[in-house]
Amino acid sequence: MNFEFSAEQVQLREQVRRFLDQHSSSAAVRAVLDGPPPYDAGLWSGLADMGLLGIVIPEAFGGLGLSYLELCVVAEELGRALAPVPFSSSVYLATEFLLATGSESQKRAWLPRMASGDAIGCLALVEGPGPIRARLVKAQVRNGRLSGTKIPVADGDVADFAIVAAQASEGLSLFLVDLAAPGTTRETVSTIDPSRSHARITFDGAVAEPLGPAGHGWPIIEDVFDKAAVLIAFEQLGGADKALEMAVAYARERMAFGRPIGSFQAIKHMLADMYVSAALARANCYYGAWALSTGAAELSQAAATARVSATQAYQHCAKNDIQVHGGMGFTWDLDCHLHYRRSNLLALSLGSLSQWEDRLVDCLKGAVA
Amino acid sequence: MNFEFSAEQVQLREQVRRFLDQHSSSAAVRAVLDGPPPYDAGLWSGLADMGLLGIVIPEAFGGLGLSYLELCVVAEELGRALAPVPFSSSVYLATEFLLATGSESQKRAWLPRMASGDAIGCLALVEGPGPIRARLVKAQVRNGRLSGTKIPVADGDVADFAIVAAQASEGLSLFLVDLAAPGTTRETVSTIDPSRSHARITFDGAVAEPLGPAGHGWPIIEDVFDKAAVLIAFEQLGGADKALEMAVAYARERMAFGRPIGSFQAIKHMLADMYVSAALARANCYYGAWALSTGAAELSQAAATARVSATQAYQHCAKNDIQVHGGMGFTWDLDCHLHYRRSNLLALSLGSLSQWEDRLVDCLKGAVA
Amino acid sequence: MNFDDTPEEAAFRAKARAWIDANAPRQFEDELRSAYYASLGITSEDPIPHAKAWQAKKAEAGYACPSWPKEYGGGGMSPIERVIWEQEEGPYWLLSALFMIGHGMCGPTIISWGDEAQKQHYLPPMITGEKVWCQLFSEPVAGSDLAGLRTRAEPAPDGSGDWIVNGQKVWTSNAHLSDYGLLIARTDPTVAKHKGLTAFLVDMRSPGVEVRPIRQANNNRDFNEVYFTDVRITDANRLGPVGKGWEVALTTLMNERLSIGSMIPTGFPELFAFAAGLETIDGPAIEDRAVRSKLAQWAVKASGLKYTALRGISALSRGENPGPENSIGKLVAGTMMQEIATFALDLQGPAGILTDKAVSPADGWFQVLLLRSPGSRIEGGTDEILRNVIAERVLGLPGDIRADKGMAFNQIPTRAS
Amino acid sequence: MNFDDTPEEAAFRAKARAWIDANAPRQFEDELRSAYYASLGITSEDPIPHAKAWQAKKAEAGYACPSWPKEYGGGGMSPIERVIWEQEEGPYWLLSALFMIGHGMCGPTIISWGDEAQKQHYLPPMITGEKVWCQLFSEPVAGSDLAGLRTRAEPAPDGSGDWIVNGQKVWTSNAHLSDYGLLIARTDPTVAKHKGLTAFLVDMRSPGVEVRPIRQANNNRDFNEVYFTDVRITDANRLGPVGKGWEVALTTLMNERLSIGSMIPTGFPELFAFAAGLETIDGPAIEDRAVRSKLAQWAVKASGLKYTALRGISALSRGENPGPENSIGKLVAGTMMQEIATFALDLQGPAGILTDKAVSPADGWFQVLLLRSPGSRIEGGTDEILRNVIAERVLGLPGDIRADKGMAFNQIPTRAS
Repeated sequence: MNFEFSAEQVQLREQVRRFLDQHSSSAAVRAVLDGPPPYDAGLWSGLADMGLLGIVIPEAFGGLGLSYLELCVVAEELGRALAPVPFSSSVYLATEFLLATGSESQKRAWLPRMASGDAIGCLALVEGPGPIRARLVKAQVRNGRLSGTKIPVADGDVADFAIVAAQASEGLSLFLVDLAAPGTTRETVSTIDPSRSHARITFDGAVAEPLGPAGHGWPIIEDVFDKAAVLIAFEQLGGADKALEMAVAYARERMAFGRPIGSFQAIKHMLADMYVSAALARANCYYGAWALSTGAAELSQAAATARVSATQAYQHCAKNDIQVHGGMGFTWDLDCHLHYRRSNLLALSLGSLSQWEDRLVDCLKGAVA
Repeated sequence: MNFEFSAEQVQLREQVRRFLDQHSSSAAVRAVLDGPPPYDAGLWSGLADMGLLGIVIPEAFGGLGLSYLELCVVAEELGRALAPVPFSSSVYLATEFLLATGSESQKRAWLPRMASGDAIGCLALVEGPGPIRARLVKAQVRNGRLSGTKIPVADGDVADFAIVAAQASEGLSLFLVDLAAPGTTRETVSTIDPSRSHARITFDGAVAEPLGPAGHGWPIIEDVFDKAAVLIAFEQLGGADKALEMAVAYARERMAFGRPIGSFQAIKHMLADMYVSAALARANCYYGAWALSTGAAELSQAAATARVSATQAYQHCAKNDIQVHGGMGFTWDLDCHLHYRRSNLLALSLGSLSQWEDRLVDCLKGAVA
Repeated sequence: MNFDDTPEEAAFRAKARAWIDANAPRQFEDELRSAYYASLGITSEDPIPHAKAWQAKKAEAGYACPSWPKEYGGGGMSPIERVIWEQEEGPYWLLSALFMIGHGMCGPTIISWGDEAQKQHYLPPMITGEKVWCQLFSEPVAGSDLAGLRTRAEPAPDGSGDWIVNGQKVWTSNAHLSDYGLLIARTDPTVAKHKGLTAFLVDMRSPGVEVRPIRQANNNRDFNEVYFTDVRITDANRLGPVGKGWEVALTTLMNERLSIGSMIPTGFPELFAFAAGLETIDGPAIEDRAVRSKLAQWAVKASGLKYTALRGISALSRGENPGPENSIGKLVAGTMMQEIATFALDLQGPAGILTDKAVSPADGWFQVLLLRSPGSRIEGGTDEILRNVIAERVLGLPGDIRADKGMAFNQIPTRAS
Repeated sequence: MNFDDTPEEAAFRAKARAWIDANAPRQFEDELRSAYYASLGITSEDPIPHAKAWQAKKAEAGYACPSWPKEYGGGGMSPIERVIWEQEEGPYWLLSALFMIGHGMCGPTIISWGDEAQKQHYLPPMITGEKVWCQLFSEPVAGSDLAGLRTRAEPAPDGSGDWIVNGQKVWTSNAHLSDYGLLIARTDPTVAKHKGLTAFLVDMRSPGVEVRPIRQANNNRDFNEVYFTDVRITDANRLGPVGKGWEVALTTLMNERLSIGSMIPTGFPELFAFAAGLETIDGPAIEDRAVRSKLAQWAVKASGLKYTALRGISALSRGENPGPENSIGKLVAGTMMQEIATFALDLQGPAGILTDKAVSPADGWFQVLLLRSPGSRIEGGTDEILRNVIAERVLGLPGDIRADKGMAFNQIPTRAS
């Protein structure tokens, strides 16, 4: 039995961390948060150069052909570093949709360009408030033309193509849409975390290329979401750990009443509870990583477990990181709010906590029955 | 505006507290908890002598004809003192059913004897696990004869008569059943809090005297439960306050690491949080008392608010009272477990927390609509 | 136990209501009712002139600073009349946000500690809204440990008796709009930290005072840093004796807690309304039992806060002072606000991240709340300080062990060893 | 990352499983599987002889005390073999509850601190189950502050080198069933509290040892008070040097934390099974979204604990020591157990108060849990102590300020001033 990452994977982590320390610094994140660029193009091409955009893409399509465990390691580091790049959209989602259900020619057309960072993909699924449900998708494709409005679309303003969920005559189906082609209008929308770009995309007769069998969109979405949930859980885990570390470091340094504030039990115990939630989330993420990398039957259960656990751990650690920092923690200049924003953003990507709780209980019921 | 008890009511409280300090001491409670007597008969007759069994019973029926505010004051003290007597069954429930829907002759027959402590009433409603719902009542009355099994019945083993909910041809109805008459078998059942006696009562053709209009049982039960919920909330409030006081006193005295444990923030803040929940519960109980005593239209809302708030405050304070006491708190000899038991018992009397949460939201919806 | 006015109270209420009906700036009523937390109330126009105009009007009619002595222009009302006035003023109360520091904290402190000249000079224009005040207490190194502040006030070398102030304050609301500030500075670093402080009234237009807005985590700029560089204050503007600055500060902080009207919002009414109106694909959100359970939990807390406040008002009307029990309001509301905002976003699903009013559910109200709420658990006393206050002052538990007890201020360690 | 055995591990597992199949007391399997928390496992018969018989059988086959040296009768297994053994032993592991203090705590301490004579004398009969051990640490005045213990050991006045012990211990599991105890006593009250302690191995049948059961809050009697009145212990039974009792105790407590197999239950699998089978008038309980939300919350905690333990086993199998991170298991499970019991009763409605197996839903299992659970947040380190351990030893935060730091033990205040 081995329930830890291998020595090679740990080495990969160190390499990625060193790279991100340099290229996804607070200043780099803030340049996106505060400024016009929708993502950090330099960081993106650096990740591409390291091959990290194609970790699970087969070598035949220009990727590294490694396992999901390596991708989990990278995801954790990206979350820790708040990397302001369209990684999750392009790698966890668009790539996975192509791998799961793309035709050979679609894979050939896009995967090599995605691995090299030349093309960015995104998922256009959500159409406003509410849970993620097949029935809530109103966009439709008739005669190969797509109409409808998707909001929010993570990285929709910077992606080259979108995987679009839309109603076809056979039911909910997936389509691949070139976002540079006519019939597509996109505008950036503001969110609680401007360090990750989001768009509203209006399709009005855009050419939509079928992706996978018509009418089978929903089960494919569910499968890809299970995988993406594990990967985003690792991002959340990385963020939670980083927020905890920031809080611990501050509590050891900051003096009040003639002693470090970390010597007060109120602060110590708050930090201990943060550690506990992050440690439980880590264990659950590893469970998810194991299920993802082995293709275990319980992937859905493991994914929902990792997702719920990591979502709450990150929200918990990020909000109390501010609390430990006191007034300073509520300033723009400190990085606490970057994690607070990101923790709340990631909590809603892929659907709300309540929806994942529901899914988890369904899985557990199935496991018992 | 006045949102506190009056000077007279405060005086009543002091008088009752002095009496209970003497007659509902820890030793008295333990005599019932540990011993054969199902309740403290001496305490019961003492309460009768003070007129407290008939506070809201009109003078015409041998009561004091006072307001519900006085009853709230007494309830809080009884809860504080863990009084091992069938007060809630006889006074908050049986009395209220008679007042709400009893015929003149029923009132004449029972109220004076209840006010004097000569007769004890109880409510036989629940028939095993599940929420309190009209449809779950299976007991039935045919031709004036009652059949069915009620469990648990608070004070069912010591009561002289029961208000029984049963299905009649007109629907759920209420009946008054003399428990000494034939066709009734009762046995004491063990519960998490043996300081308050409970029974299983099996009716097999017992004579059942209609109480109130046939088929109107459910709305009457709901009305009486609103009132009883406020009164039991005051018992819970009294218990919560007492548990908090015990914990505070211990934290100030008990030394560890050369200092009182109450100087450690972990303990201080636990106690502060207990205080907060008790203080919020107090405010909500007063809201309930106001609604109860003025017959306000929002009584249901106020009752559910007081009930939910006080249930949680008592459970919170009682469990952390043990925690503050550490190992000692988990011994039989200290009184901490008496409150822990009572808090969990009262949390389920009148139905579960979830059921009251549901009712509260219904009321709030109604208030908004 | 009743919520009814006495006949006198009813008469006062009727009079106040009639006056408000006739005089309030009704054009802002809707905007004030839906204002965001911690704003100056209106954004459709510059709020300052309207705030000052409403304050002046109230002062003229005797409704400004309701409980202050009439001789300085206050309302001279009884505590319960003050509460009635505040209830009737309703949404227009938000127009006073600009004056809250002055009226809630600086003014009462001057009334307690000022000499007659100071009262006559400073109180009337504070009441009429002509002069705006701020409070210069917190420093970067002195937050929860306020008595650890380092801004120095030293006797002017010219022997004039004036004081020369150097240092930095932080988290100063409205400093950029203020005419005066209530300052606590260290006049003797060689004695224990609580003993070496002195209070001053400082003209914010004095040379050497520099105000810089702080960009908060939520990207607002409601607070400021204030830098003092050789700022000269006459001894006539010293408030209270030299070395009694801590006692003066305590008066201010106690008054902060006493300002009953300033209950912070919980977000609950807004959440309930949102959930009640939200149709999901599974039916109305409010029929979802998980939603109901959370609503019920918050409902009893919101209700508990409301009736706790009413108990405080009852105490006032009996002539008693509400105690530090009121700390529970901020403690409970601060946490609730953050939890409610998080839950509201969850209810909205993936679109809950949107902040544009035009596309965000409920006009982005909960997103604003989410980003603002971490501050509410810190400002005016952190959750941890409030629990200490409750434990020590209400429950009588021992104080924390003081590492710096009895130490001269300049001997207290400033770095973790 | 995988859960698979290596070939060697698989071979070991197969061997262990075959031996258990052939030798375990199968007649108790069902009873052991549904045993209550903190029981000796079986109640249908006296558990003691069966516990001893199973232990003796395991010792004969080399499966008792799996990781201890073979020379004293232990299994000499690698850490991972030990874990595999424990997994395979499954429900029969509960039969070892009687020996848990000896095997989990006293034995490892003797292995670390004992001289050869002590090891040879005490370890073999401990391993075979012939001798039962208890741990004599806690005292009425020394719980979380264990080093504050007051039981005295003084040199016998006869100059024999023996020690005379007087004092009182409390919360001693199985003292009434024990042959020996590991005792910490104070041999020098004039030095700092951690410095004046010494460890001893005490024969529980010695004259002057009196064991009295404690009636717990849940009406069980699993623990004892132990009184020492002039109990004589030879110096040969001193464990470790005089004055090193605190260090000996730390070894014991560290081993307590290391005993991975001893994870306390959370109640979650039982709650899930109960909720999954519960039909309410509104449909299956598990379709109620409020129920689902709570189940999901507890599910991820239970899962987190499970995989945290597996991470610990992974560390063992790599030859690393699991650290104090394991404290999270007890902290999380203790609280969960109490919340789950409360919620299960709530699901049962008014009948949730019933404790008779015959009439209580789920055979009264959750009622037993409710009444037992407050103890789980206290025994073996309170929630508060565990948070301190995590904060200080895992996160590296400063220790609490020590009011008694450096004070001679007999100068430490014992009453609140």
